[in-house]
Amino acid sequence: MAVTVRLFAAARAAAGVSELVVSAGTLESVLADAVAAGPGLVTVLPQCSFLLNEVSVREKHSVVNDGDVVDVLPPFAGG
Amino acid sequence: MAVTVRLFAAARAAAGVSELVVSAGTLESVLADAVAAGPGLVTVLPQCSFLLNEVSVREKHSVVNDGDVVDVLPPFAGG
Amino acid sequence: MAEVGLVRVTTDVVTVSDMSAAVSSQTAGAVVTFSGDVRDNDHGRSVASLAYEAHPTAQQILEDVARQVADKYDVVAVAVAHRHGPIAIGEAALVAAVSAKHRTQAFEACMELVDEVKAQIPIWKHQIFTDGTDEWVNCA
Amino acid sequence: MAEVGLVRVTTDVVTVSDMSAAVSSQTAGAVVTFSGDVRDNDHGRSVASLAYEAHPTAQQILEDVARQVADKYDVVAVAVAHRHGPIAIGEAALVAAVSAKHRTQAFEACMELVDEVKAQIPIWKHQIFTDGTDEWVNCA
Repeated sequence: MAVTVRLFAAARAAAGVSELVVSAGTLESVLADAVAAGPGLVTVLPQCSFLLNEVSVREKHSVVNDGDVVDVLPPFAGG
Repeated sequence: MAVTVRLFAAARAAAGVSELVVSAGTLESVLADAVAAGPGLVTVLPQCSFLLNEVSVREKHSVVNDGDVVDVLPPFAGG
Repeated sequence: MAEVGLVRVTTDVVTVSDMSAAVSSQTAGAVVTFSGDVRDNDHGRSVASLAYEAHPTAQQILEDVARQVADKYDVVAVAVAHRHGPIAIGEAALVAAVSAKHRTQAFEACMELVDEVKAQIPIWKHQIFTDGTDEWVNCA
Repeated sequence: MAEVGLVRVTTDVVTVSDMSAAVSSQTAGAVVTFSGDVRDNDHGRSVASLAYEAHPTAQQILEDVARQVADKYDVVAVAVAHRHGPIAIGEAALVAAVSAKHRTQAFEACMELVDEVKAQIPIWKHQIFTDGTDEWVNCA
């Protein structure tokens, strides 16, 4: 099971991969694990917003369970 | 020579003709002559603006000479 | 200085595509267009047909208005056309386009272009209603 | 209640003509369109090529934004499309159209539609410059 972290745009470019698999825990622990796996993320993460199973999540202590998907979204630039 | 009065849109419809030829004088006398020739104009004229040789003219006592052209313009409705 | 791309008082069909093409530019990131289309009803009355009549100075005045708007705003190009003669329901009477580096200028300039054309252009609209009556618009 | 005519996040070419057709209506007298086109320069740097990347939720969010604008303004119909994938210089990335009975509502709703799409849609822009460097826009 575990947690899937999907990386988009500048976050993917910084990590060098589009997906990481990390352990369940909190949003904070998931992101820490992601940075450990893709150290380039450290400069991009402070600008990013996050989705938990495609719903916006802001609280770092939000629980992330096995099977959940966390999306890392850099600042949008549509239009 | 004399003065040509060109009637547009609702003014033409009211007079039943698109042009009248009247005597030189002032804008006021020219318009009075136009109403005499096309009585239907009497209801439209108060809403109209006027051009003298294609330049806007507002003063009723402006001199209109032989050879001049006076245009009678009902309210615009472009667009 | 902004370009005045295409300004036309014409009996031909006028389209937003033509205006848009007339203002297109590699430097413009935003294009805003307006189309004022002829409707089949006016103030609740059913319109059978209509026609616009243009004064001989209409082309010159349309050019003056386009120039004024092009000079006032930070835009790349403006274009505008007004049709006269009979127009079928659903077709455009007035079309305009403005290109600019940024969208706010394009929107504002296009709005003002349309407002000023409607206020200044010596053109009249004659509507024939389905009940057989007719009207010169704005003429009580 | 206003209609949401066409809303698309797509890799296909998007055009103002398609959006305009999607909002056309016998009852609408005014149609305003916007086209946001890809430029060959950005902040003075020369752009060689670019591509947009869309999050899987982009289509749903574009639909939500279109619905919000359609409900807020007294308009007849709205349509909007955002392209993703590689886009050639000069082609449109974002196109929108709004039809309304009166032009003020059409202009205001189209402006807000474009503003809200740019603020809310989860899409990213990647530029490659002629000097070989690249940039994810808005990502310092």
